[in-house]
Order: sequence, then structure tokens, then C-alpha cells
Amino acid sequence: MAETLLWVLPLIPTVTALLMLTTRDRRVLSALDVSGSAILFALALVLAREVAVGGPRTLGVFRLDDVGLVFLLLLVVLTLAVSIYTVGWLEQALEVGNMKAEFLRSYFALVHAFVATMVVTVLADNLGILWIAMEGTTITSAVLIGYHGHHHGLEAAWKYIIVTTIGISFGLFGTVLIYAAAADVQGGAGAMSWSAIMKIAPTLHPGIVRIGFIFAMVGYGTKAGLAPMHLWLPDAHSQAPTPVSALLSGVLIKCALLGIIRFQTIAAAACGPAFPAQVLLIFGLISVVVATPFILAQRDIKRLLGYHSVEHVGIVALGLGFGGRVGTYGALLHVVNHGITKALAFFAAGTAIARYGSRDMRAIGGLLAVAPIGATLLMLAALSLAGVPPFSIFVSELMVLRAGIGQGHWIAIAIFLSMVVVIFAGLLHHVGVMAFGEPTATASREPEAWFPLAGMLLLAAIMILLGITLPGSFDGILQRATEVIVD
Amino acid sequence: MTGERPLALVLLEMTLLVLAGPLVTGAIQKMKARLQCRQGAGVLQPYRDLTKLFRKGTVQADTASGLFRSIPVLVVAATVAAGAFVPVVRAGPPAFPLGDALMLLGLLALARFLTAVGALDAGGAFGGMGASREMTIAPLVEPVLMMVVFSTAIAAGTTELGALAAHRGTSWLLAWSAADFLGFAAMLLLLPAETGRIPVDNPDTHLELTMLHEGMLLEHSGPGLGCMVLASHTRQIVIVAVASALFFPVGPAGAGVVGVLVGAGAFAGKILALAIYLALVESSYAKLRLFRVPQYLGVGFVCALTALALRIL
Amino acid sequence: MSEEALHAVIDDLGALLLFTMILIVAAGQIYRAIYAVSAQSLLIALAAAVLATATGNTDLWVIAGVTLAVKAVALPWVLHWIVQRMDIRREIEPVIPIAATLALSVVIVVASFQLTTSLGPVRQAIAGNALPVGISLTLTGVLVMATRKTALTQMVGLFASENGIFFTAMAVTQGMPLIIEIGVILDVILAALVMTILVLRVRSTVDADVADLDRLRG
Amino acid sequence: MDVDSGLGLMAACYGAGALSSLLLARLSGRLALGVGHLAAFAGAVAGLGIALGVLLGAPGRTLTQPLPILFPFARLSLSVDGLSAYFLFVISLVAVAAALYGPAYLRAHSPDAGPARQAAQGFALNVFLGSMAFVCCADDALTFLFCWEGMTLASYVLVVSDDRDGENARAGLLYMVMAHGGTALLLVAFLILTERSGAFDFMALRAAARDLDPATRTTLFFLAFSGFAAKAGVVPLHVWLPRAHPAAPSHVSALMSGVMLKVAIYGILRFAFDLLAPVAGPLPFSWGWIVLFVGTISAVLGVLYALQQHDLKRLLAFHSVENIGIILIGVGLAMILWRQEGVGGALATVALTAALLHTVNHAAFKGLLFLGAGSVLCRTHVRNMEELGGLARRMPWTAGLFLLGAIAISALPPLNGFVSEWLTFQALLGSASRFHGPAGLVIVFAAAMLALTGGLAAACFVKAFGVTFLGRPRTSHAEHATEAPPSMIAAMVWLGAVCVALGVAPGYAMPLLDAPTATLLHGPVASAVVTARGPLVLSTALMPSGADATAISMTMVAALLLSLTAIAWILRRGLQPALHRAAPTWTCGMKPTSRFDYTATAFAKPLRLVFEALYHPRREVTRETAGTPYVLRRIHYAGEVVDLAETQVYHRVEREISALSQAIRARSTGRIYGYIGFVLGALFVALLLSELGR
Repeated sequence: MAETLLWVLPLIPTVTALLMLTTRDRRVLSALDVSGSAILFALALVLAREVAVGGPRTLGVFRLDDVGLVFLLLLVVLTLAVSIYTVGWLEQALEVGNMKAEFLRSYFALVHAFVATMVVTVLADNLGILWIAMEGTTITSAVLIGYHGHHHGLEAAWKYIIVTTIGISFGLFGTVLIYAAAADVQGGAGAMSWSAIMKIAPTLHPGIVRIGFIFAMVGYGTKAGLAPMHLWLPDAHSQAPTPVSALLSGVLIKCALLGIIRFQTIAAAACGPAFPAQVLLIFGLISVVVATPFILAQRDIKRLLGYHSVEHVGIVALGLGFGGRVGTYGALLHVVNHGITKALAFFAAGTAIARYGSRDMRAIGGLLAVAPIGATLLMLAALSLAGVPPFSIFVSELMVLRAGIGQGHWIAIAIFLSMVVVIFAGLLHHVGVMAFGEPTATASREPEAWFPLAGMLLLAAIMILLGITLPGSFDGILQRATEVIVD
Repeated sequence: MTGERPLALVLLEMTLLVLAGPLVTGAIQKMKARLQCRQGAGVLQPYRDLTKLFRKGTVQADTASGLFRSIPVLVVAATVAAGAFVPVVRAGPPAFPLGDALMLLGLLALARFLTAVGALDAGGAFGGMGASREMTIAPLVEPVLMMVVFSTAIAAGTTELGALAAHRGTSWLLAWSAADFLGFAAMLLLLPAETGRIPVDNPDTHLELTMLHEGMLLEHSGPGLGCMVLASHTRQIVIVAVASALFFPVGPAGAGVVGVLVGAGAFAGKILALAIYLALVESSYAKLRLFRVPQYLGVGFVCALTALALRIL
Repeated sequence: MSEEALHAVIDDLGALLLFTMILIVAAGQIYRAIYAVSAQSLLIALAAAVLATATGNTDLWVIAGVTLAVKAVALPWVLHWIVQRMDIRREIEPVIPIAATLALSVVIVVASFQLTTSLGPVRQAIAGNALPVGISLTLTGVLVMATRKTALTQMVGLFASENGIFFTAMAVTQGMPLIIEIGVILDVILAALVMTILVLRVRSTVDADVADLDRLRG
Repeated sequence: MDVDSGLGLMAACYGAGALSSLLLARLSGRLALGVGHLAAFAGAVAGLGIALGVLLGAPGRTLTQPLPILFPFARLSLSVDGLSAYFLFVISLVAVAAALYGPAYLRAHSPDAGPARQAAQGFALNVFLGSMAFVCCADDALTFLFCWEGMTLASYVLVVSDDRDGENARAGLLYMVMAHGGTALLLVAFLILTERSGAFDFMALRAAARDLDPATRTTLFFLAFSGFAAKAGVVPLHVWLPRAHPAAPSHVSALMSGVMLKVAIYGILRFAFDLLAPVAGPLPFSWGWIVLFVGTISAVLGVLYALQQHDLKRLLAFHSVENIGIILIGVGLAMILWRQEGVGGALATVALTAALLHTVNHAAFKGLLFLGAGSVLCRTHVRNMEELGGLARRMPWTAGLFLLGAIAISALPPLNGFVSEWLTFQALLGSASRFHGPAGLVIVFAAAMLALTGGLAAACFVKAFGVTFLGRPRTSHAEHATEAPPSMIAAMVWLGAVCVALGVAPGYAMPLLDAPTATLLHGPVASAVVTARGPLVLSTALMPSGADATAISMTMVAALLLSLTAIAWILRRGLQPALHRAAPTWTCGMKPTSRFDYTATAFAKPLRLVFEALYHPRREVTRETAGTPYVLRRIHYAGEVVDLAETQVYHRVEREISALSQAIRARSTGRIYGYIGFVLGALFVALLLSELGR
């Protein structure tokens, strides 16, 4: 049952994508969109229960263990939320003219193809497949980023595809080296499956693995938006259509992180946990520090959120770098929390942008007056991103911090905390500028549409829920995932 | 501990202070007049003024609030109450806890506070000016006064004036330590400021620009003004009494009627001495500019601080 | 063919690959770069063939064929077509002088050899020149992208570095599983396709080279 | 009421209030507001019940309430011991008034508020009160932090909710940022402990703290202390306070100034005497002295800056800085004296009693004053004193109660402010005679500064009350003011009554202080030391010198004052019936107008000149002359006093950071080859480093 699901899961978005091409009617497309995501969601939940009780499931090059499960859940939840949000967003976008009715089906098809590739990356056990799917996400999302067709979008798309392809090719190089090291010990195709490699990892040649890990780290790190390879990220995430931005920031960079985690486990087994931890720690710190000034001095709200993703990916890397059960657990939790919160933030920002017809935060004013609920959600998301309880991100940051203190990385902690406080100030300032004050003339006064709100409220509910409690089942998954990574 | 001063005695001392208050003023005025080679009014003049005031009718500013009428009452009550905490004729704590030096200073501050509020109530520039200046000087005087009190209190381990006096016993100048001298010097510097006399304030003037305390009384009239004046008389004698209780021996504790009489005589003597001092200062100095006063008080502050330091080190 | 001979051949091919890479770096004209890349791909295909004969791994024949068809012929042809389709300037516009780029590539080569010699005792295939050559090919390819202004030259650099990876994959591991190789090549084709579309669209909407756009900053 | 179920009840009340005000807002904003505040009122009453139940219950009684397991890695629970109960008591005391005051105020102050805003205010108020109450009841780090941040967040919402102008937003921002920074420090302090203990509950933290080395212990304390100080508005971390507190609705200002700062005090006490305290022996030397020093500085600077404010609520906010300083003097003294051999114990109790008593006193009179300022604000919509005046005749109740509060905060007998300052003085004196050498001098200096503070406070409130309520109205706003609605008056009367009660019969309040003093000091309890000679007498028995201790009786003094007032009143009526008439004020014969009245600026000018060095006053005078310079048409004077910490430190830092980030951002050329270069460089450097790392 579960094994077949492993095959079915990637097929669903693929089929949905193909179905999209058969019609032009917007309602049908939206219905397809939502139902496809819903089915994916449901099946993923079934699979999750299977795995939670029966342990990892393997089928050919596909394998779902608890680590993958964490990412899979995030993926399907966000896909569903995005679909719901898109229904409402589309109307606004069509009015404004960002989207052309005749290209809609290709848009939807691409989105689902994108989702399909991401599903594969999450399910892939074979590092080669992982890489292929990852490159696949690059290609599909590149088209989506350039979708609006104005030359900002095209520029972003070009930068995105070139830079990430380079990164990914480094990733491939890393994969090749790991494969080479593994093939020495045990030849054949099995030498490329992560689970098989993990069995023999301690016997691998540390030198090669070391080089391989660095290549993979930089490669997938580029895709994950770790500084200093992050430069494409704010461009891409700011230019993509809002739902796509949410997927990019919420899920895609997390998939890249999954890749990094896979290689980290191998490296940790082969040349001791200290080495990959150090690398992750350094990249994480760089990301947090580099993101700060750009967040403070930002004017474009979506770029702001993009740089925020850089910071948070950095925090995840820090968590993995601090290591230990706590750190890893915190990092995984942070992956989920940030994914959900960031998607929410992008949604709220998207509606605000549609309302004001501008992405300059100085032009968006008095949002609370014209759109109280949307503004409130935006502020909630911002506060959560800034790490304020009772919102989810506080908990995961707390654990990362705890791990750091436990390991005694005082300097890292000091830098991290001061940056977090400064970023908090900047973010709150920006949001305050948008939310308070008198609404600007350009603002449309029409009441808030329900469909985008529904998508946002779903995410906000999860965000607050994860902020005030951690359900036992979810905790169990995280615990087992931590075990997989740590020992 | 058993108190040496029963309630009756305390009240008696308090009334004594109230009654003797105007006399001290009169005496000082007389001495000043003499020193300035004038005849001067009789020593009892303040009493006459008071009785006259209490007979007169009142003119109240039409802008004043209902508060204005009750201000003089509260002021005089607070000031007189402060008089209850000073040992006059007999040292030693009262038979029952009442109030200490801090309470005394607090009540005087309350009186000052209310006076200033009353001064602002009528509106008009002079009241405000007086209040502003009074409330500028007061915060500078109070800490110094407190430190003087502390400098003796630390030795005695209490801030209750009767107990302080008892602790000092009948030791006289010869028995003084350096701290006592310094403290007393500070006290002498403070007396004119607290009693509103030259060089800090000038009780005789009614030239608006120079007056502090008088400025606050401008809008009061008749019995109200009477209360205010009585209050300032009382305040003066209370301060003087505090000074004498802190530094001079008070009538021996536990003595009988004779002792009380002796104490009363001693009290009169001490008060007279300090009155003479005040008169001398007033007629031999000029009033300071308002913004020179802080320097003047600074000297007192240094003396008091040194006194404290000597006590502690 | 004997083990030593095989490694000797592979090393020679590696040397040739490095040479073509130098050509790409030094190329002052877009056509030269394109030809150099196709030549490079040709050498890769050759290497695949050699390995196939040596190891008798039939997958490698397929790979050799695909590489020949796609990377040595198709992609260069596409690039060529683009150049002619929209007559962009033939000259390559370097960000830093070509001489400097050459110097940097030398640094890269030396560094990668140093890197691999410090690996310690490993199998001949890795200890030999294959790995360092692969690394330096990959990095130099990226270096080309980082020092050229036009979109086409960047694509050229990308393919070059892909070649480096392919060479490493074959030489060091005697070829990865076929499906993976195919998938990789498919991805490369798709990526090339999307890039081409982007280049053309930018050229058609705003008459500019996509790699020159720098509106998004900060 | 059954105390054990109280916590649940209180939580239910606040929760219900929060939710109902969100849900009812769709029906009607006013309804939501009313119900929300009603629930808050109920919650506050429940809080009072719990607090009194624990404080007056069996000694050492602690009620603990495990919470559902929300996080697998932490066991959460609430526990109300003496200290918690006392602060819960203080919070609820003011909360009652605020809940009573709120609806009428909000309606009168911003009648045009939409339902969304009213819902937000009702919701935030309940969350604010609830989280404040539960911070004090938290028995584990996680609950503490959650409620702590909830408190900050809710108050932030209330601050920005009042008016949607930029001023509030900026104030809120500054507030949030500083609070967040403080929380970050707390977080580290807590986490260091949790890492050692492996658990989050305070019991485990105590155990972990038992075997700390002195250096770590002290580091932890100062981490926590600076975290709390940022919240308590201790100089130099006070800059947010005078901006944020006035910006909030007045009853919330009352809560923030009167209560929220005290929660920080609670945190300091909890850390110093409970969590981090060594098993035996006195606290590390540096703690108490630094706290004492900081407290003294805050007290003096707070009142000095307050003197120069013309914004009524801002002035009050600065006074909170002062009073927190006074409380910290007591706390620091208690830290110094605690477990000192000899009679240090009794003295420590006196000091702590003074601090705790001043906590509740300040809550009462500061709450009263803010509510008074609020009713002035909602009737005149003016916060600047210079535009007020003459309100005493138009709002007699408000004026009277404000005057009461003013006398209390100026530490004048017979009201409560005097009592706690008297105790502080006694503690200072006692310890001064105990510590010979420089230590004693420092203490005496603190005493002198305290005295100075009292005097300045009196001056400040003569100005505040006189300029706002007395004289003639300066603007039409003040001209047409009317008395505040009865519910607001009632709230003020409640707090005023507390002030009088605590002032006239403080002895009866001492039993409330037994539990906290016992919990913290394990030494002689408050009433054993302070009211040893009967509830009507404040004394400092068991004083070190052994000599006859000082004893005063507020009740007696009050009685004396009362009787004397009666006598004086007779005197005031005059010895014989005489005519009584009203006439215009004497202004040298000119027709008096409101322009003759002394302004706040003018009133504070002499002190501004005396303390010029601290103020750096800025003044510009512009003269309009008619042709010749000798004929002046009008002179325009503008002057202001700058807060040194703010201008010299905060603005500078802010400017530097933003300038830096602007510069960095400007460096980025959106050139793709640059992007690629970074990727390549990163890889290259990483490879090299890994090689060197071997």
C-alpha cells in the first residue's frame, strides 16, 4: 500500500498538470488546482501515517523516511494553501493585468509540474534522482519566475536559472565524488542510494567525501539561498507571481536543505560530525549577518521577505551546525515553521501589493484602515518571522539557541542574537510603516476578498498552533527524523 | 522602651511653640532694628498683626478654586503638627510612637507644597513666581537638612528627635566631635534658608521681584493670611527648635517639674541665641541672587557630607 | 586494454580537455568558444568510448553516443543558430581582461591538483589526473561564466563545466548508472532550452542581452 | 472563594474577555468593549482573591497548578508562592480600576473608533492583564517567557491602537525593540540554566544554579538584570518608557507604568533571591551595590527629566523611572544586607519591605495620576499643560483626586508615598551605621539623593497640578471641559482610597508583606520587624545599633493633623463676622488674563538653570520688532530639554546602523557575473579552508 503510494504521489501533480492543458476555463482550472492539491494532501497524510507506524518505506529509487516526511508534510500543506489562495489571488491579478487569461492553463500546469519535481526531490533516495529532480525544480520554477514577462521577471529568471544551475552542477560534482567513494567500497547502482551509502558510510574515504561534501554543500546551498551564494534569491522570489514566491520561499529552498542534510549525514559518518557541522555553522552565520543590512535598508516588500528567507535558512544551517539532538530537532522544526510563516507573509504581502498596486513599502500605508484582517495577518506573520512568542518560529529559534548554548558557541550566539534583534527592529519598522498611518490615495477601498483570506487563515492557524503547542505525533516524526540525522 | 514624654507634655510643648513663634519673629525684628540703629516695632508686634488679620474680612481672587480657602488651614495644621515632634523642655522619646525628624521634615514639606499650590491657584504672575522660586530652593535645602539630621542620627541609631536629644544628653560644646561642629555649621547655614531670611529670602520686602515666600501669600487676606503668617512663625521656631534639639542639650530626661522649668529656661536661652544669630546674619549680609543660592547651599551640603563621612569612617 | 594504458589514455584526454578549456577561456570571439566547447564534448565522447572498450560497460557506449549527438553537435548548433538568428556582436566582452582570466584559471588548475594530491592513498583512477582535471574543468567553466558579459558566453561556460563533471563521472567512477546519466543530460537539454527562450524573449521585448540586465539590485 | 480553583477562574475570565471582544465586535464595537472590560474586571477580582488567599492563608502556603503538556521537551506549571501572590495582588489592584475606567474613557476619548479597533483594544487589554498575572505565577522558564512576551506584545498593540498616527507607531517600535532586546538577554540567561539542568521548570533551575561557579552566577544575574532593567525603564535603558507609556490609552498607561514595570521588579527579585541565590552565605558583592547605584541614578535622573516635561502623561512616565529607582534602592539594599552575619537579616527585611511597599504604593498613586490625566485628556483632548489650566473649577473630582495622588507621589505625609520612603530611609540609615568606610558613604549618598528626589518630585507636582488645574484656562479646550463620567471617577476613587488607607494605617498592610519577605529572605518577616509594636506603629525594631529604634505612627499623626485642621478651620472663619468678597487677582493694576498665569516652562526654569549641566537645554528666541528694534511686537520663545542617553547613544547608534546598511546595500550591483563570482569564490575558499583545516 505505502510502497505504491510512493509511486502515486509524484504522479498526482503530474497528471493534474497534464489535465490543466486540456481546458481554458478559469473555474475548471481553479477547481482542478484545488482538488489536485487536496488529493495530494490527503494521500500524503495517509503515507505519513504509514511511515509513522511502519517506519521508512522504500521502492526502487524512492524512499520515504522521517526526515523526508517532515519536508513532505510541509510541501503538501503549502501546496494546498497556495491553491486556495490562488483562487482569490487570480481574480485580482487578472484585474490588474499581471496575468493573461489565455496563458492561465500553462501557468497552472507549470505550477503542478513544479510541485511534482519537488515531491520527487523529497521522495528521492537515489542521490542522482535527487539531483535530477532538483534541476527539474530549477527549470520549471525559472519559467514561472519569468512568467509575468516584463523584463524584470525575465532578468530574475535568467539570474535564477544560471546561478542555480551552476550551483546544482557543483551539487552533481559532489554527488559524483560521493558515488565514487561509495563505488570503491561497494560498486553498482546501489552505491548511489542514500540509504545504501549510509550503511557503509564510515568506511568511505574521508578525503573524497570531504571534497564531495563541500561541493554538495555549496551547490545545494546555492539553491537553498545560503549567503554568499544567495544573491539570486531576492530577485527571483520578488519577481515571481506571489503564489510561486510562497512555494519558492516556503518549500523549494527547504528541499535544497534536505539535499544538504542528506550529504551532511554521509559526511558526518565518514569524516566525523565536527567537519560538516563547522561548514554549516560558518555558512549559517554568514547568511544571518549578510541578510541583516539588506533587510534594514529594504524598500521592496517582496525583496524584504526574500532576504528574510536568507536569514532563516541561515538559522536552519546554524541549528544543523550546532548539532546535537536539540540543534537538529530545532533546525527541522524551523524548516516547517519558517515555511508556513513565510508563505503566510508572502500571501499577506501579495494582497497588500494588489491593493496598492505598488511593492514599495513607503507607498503602502494605512493598511490597517483599509484591510484590517489582511494587515493583522501581515503583522502576525512579521512578528512570527521576528521570533516573537506565541508564534511558531520562536520555539524553533529557542531550540537552536539552546543547542548553541549547550555546545558553548558563545560568539556565534552573540552574533546571532544581536542580528536577530536588529532584524526585528527593521522588520517591525517596515511593517509599522505599512500598517499604520493614513491610507494612501492609491489604495483601493474595496472590502477584503474571502478566498485569499481563507488560505492565509489556514496558515495562520497552523502558525499559532505550532507556536503554543507541539502535537505528539508531529513531535514523534521530528524525534525519529533527528535520530536518523544525528546517529 | 518607656517614653519620657507623656501626651500632655507633647501637646504642651507644641502649644508652647505655637505661642512663642511670633515672639521669636518679633525679637528678631527688634534686634535687626537695633542693629540698624532704628527704634523698631515692639517685640509683640507680630501678635498684634495676627489679631488684626483674624478680625479682617477676606478678598478672594475670582479665579481661585474651592481649594483656595482651605489651603491656609491645611498649611497651618501641618506646620503646627510638625511642632509636636520636637523635644522642647525635656529630652527622650514620647511615651508613644508619634513622629520623627523625617516626619517633621515631611510635614513642613507638605505645608510648603500646599502653600505653593495655593499660590498658583489665584493665577497671576507673582504667585507663580514665588511658588517657582520656593520650589526651586526647597529641594536643595531638604537633602542638606536631612544629612545634618542623619549625621547625628547615625550616632544615635534613631531619627526620633527626643531620643536623639536624650542620646546627646547634656554634653556641651566641649564634648562635641568634629562631626558635630561641621553638622552645626551646616545647620547654621541652613537656618536662614529654612526660615526664609536673608541671604536666601527677604521676609520684609514686598518688592515682587525679590520675594520668595511672601510672593506666595499675596492673594491671601484676612484670617487666611493670618493662618499663613502664623504658619510661617511656627515653622521658623520649629526649625530653630530642631537645630537646638540636635546640637544643644535639652532638659534632662525624666526630671520633675523643676527639670521641666529648667528645660524651658534652657530652651528660651537657646532660641534666643539662635535668634540673635539670625538677626546678625540678616543685618550683616545682602540678599543673594536666586542663582547664587545653590552655591551657598552647596557649602552647607559639603559641611553636612563631611560630617556624615566623619561619623561613618 | 590494460589498466595502466587506460589511465594513460584518460590522462591524455584530460590534458586535451584542459587545452580546449584554455581555448575557451582565451577565445576572443564567440564562434571560437562554441567550437572549442563542441571539440571538448567530442573528447568527452571519445573518453566514454575508450572506457567502454576498456571496461566492456555497454552503458558507456550509449552515453558516448548521446554526448556526441547532444553536446558535441546539437547544443553548439543551437548556440550557433542563436548567434546568427540575432546578429549579436561576435566579440566576447570580458568583465576582467582575458589575460587575468587565464591567470585565474591557472590558479584553479594548480589548486585542484594540490587538492587531490593531498587526498592520500586512493585508487589510481582518483589519484591520477582525472579528478583534478575534472575539478579544474568544472571550476574554470564557471570562471568563464563569471568573467563574461554576454548570455551566450555564459551558456558556453555552463556547458564547459558540465563537460568537466561528465568527464569526472566517467573517469573516476567508470560511469554512473545509465538512467542517471540520461536524466542529467535531459536536464541539461531542458535548461539549455529555457535559457534560449529567455535570451530570445529578452532580445525581442527589450533589445538587450539578458545577461546585461541589472535593474534588480540590493 | 476557593483559592485553588482561582487560577483557572482568572484564566477563564481573561480568556473569555479576549475572545468575546473579538467575536462581539461584528455585532457592535461598544458591546465588545463593554464585555471585554467586564471580563477583565472579573479576572482582576479573581486575581485579588487568589492573592489574598495565599498571602493571608497559612504561612508558606503555595498553590501549584500543572499545565497540560504543550511541548514535549518542557513540563509547564504555575505556582503562586508568597512573592507571586504579592505581585498578583498589586497587578489586580490596579487592574480593577483600569477595567472600570476603560470603556467610558475609550468612548469619550475616541468616539469615532471602528469596531475592529475596539475589538483589538478589548482583546489586547485582557491578554495584557492575563499575561502579566501569569508571568508572576509562572513556575517554569517557558511559561515565564511566553507570558513575558505576551505582555509586551499586548501592550504594544494597545500603544499603537490608541491613535493611528506616526508618533504612536514610532513609540511602539522603540518599545518593542528594547523589550525584545531585553527578552533576548533573559532568554540567554534562562537557556544557560536550562542547559545545565536539562529541564525548564524553576525547581530544576534552582538545582542547576546551586553548583554554579561565582563568575557564571554573576554573569547570569547581570544578563537577567539588564534584561529586566530594559523592561523596568532603568536609566539608561529608559528611553522607550516616556514615549510608549503616554502613547497608550490612559488606563493602559496606568497599567504599564503602575504595574508592568513591577513585573520586571518581580523578575529581578525572583532571580536574585530565589533562582540564582547561592545555597548559603550572602549574595555576591557586586550585585546589590550595582543595583543600588543604578537605582539611585534612575531616581534622580528620572525626576530631573520629569521636571522639564510639559506633556502631562510624559511627565508621569518619567516619574515612573524615578519610582522604579526608589524601589531598586530598597531591593539593592536588601541584596547587600541579606544573610550578612549579625543583624543584617532584620535590616534586609526592612529594606525589602520598603521596596515591596513602595511597589504597591507606586502602583496605587501612579495609577491614580494616570487615570486623572486620562480624564483631563478625554475631556480636553490636550496633553500639553500649557494649553490647560483652570480645570479645578470644571472637574473638581478629578482635580481633588489628582492632588491626592500628587501629595502621595511627592512622599509627603500622611499618605502612602511617605511610608515607603520612610522605611527606605530607615533601612539606609541602619545599614549606613553598619557599613563603615566607603560603603557606608555610598549608602549615605544614596540617602541624600533620595531626599533630593523627594524634594524635586514635590516641585514637579506643584507644577503639574498647579499649571493643569489651577489659574485660568489657557485655551478653549480647557475652557469648555466638563467633569469625567462617574465610572471613571469611581475608578480613581478606588485607587485614591488605597493611597489613603496605605498611608494612614500601613501597619495593617504589613501582614500582606509577610509572605513575600518570608519566601525571599527566609528571615524575620515584615510585620515581625516593622510593626513589632502593634499594627498602628511603624518601627524598625531589632535595629542594629540596639539603641532605641525609631518608631512612628502614621495613624496618630493623621489624627493630630485632623484635629489641628479642625481647630485651624475655626480660626480661619475669623474671630468676628467680617465681609467676604471676590475680586480679580492683583496684576499690578492691569486687567488679568490667562496670559498672566505662570506657565510650566517658566515654573521649571530656575531648576532648569540650576541643573543646566544635566539638561543641555536648547532655546531659541525670535523677536518681531516693528521697524525699530526698540519696539517689540512679539517674542517667540521655544526651548526644550534633551535626554542625554537618547540623543547621545540611541539616536547615534540608530543613525550609524541605518547609514551602514544603506551603504552596504548601495554596493550591490545587480550584475549576474558578480553573482556567479560569489558562488565560485565561496566554493574555492571553502575548499581551501577545508584543506587548511586538516
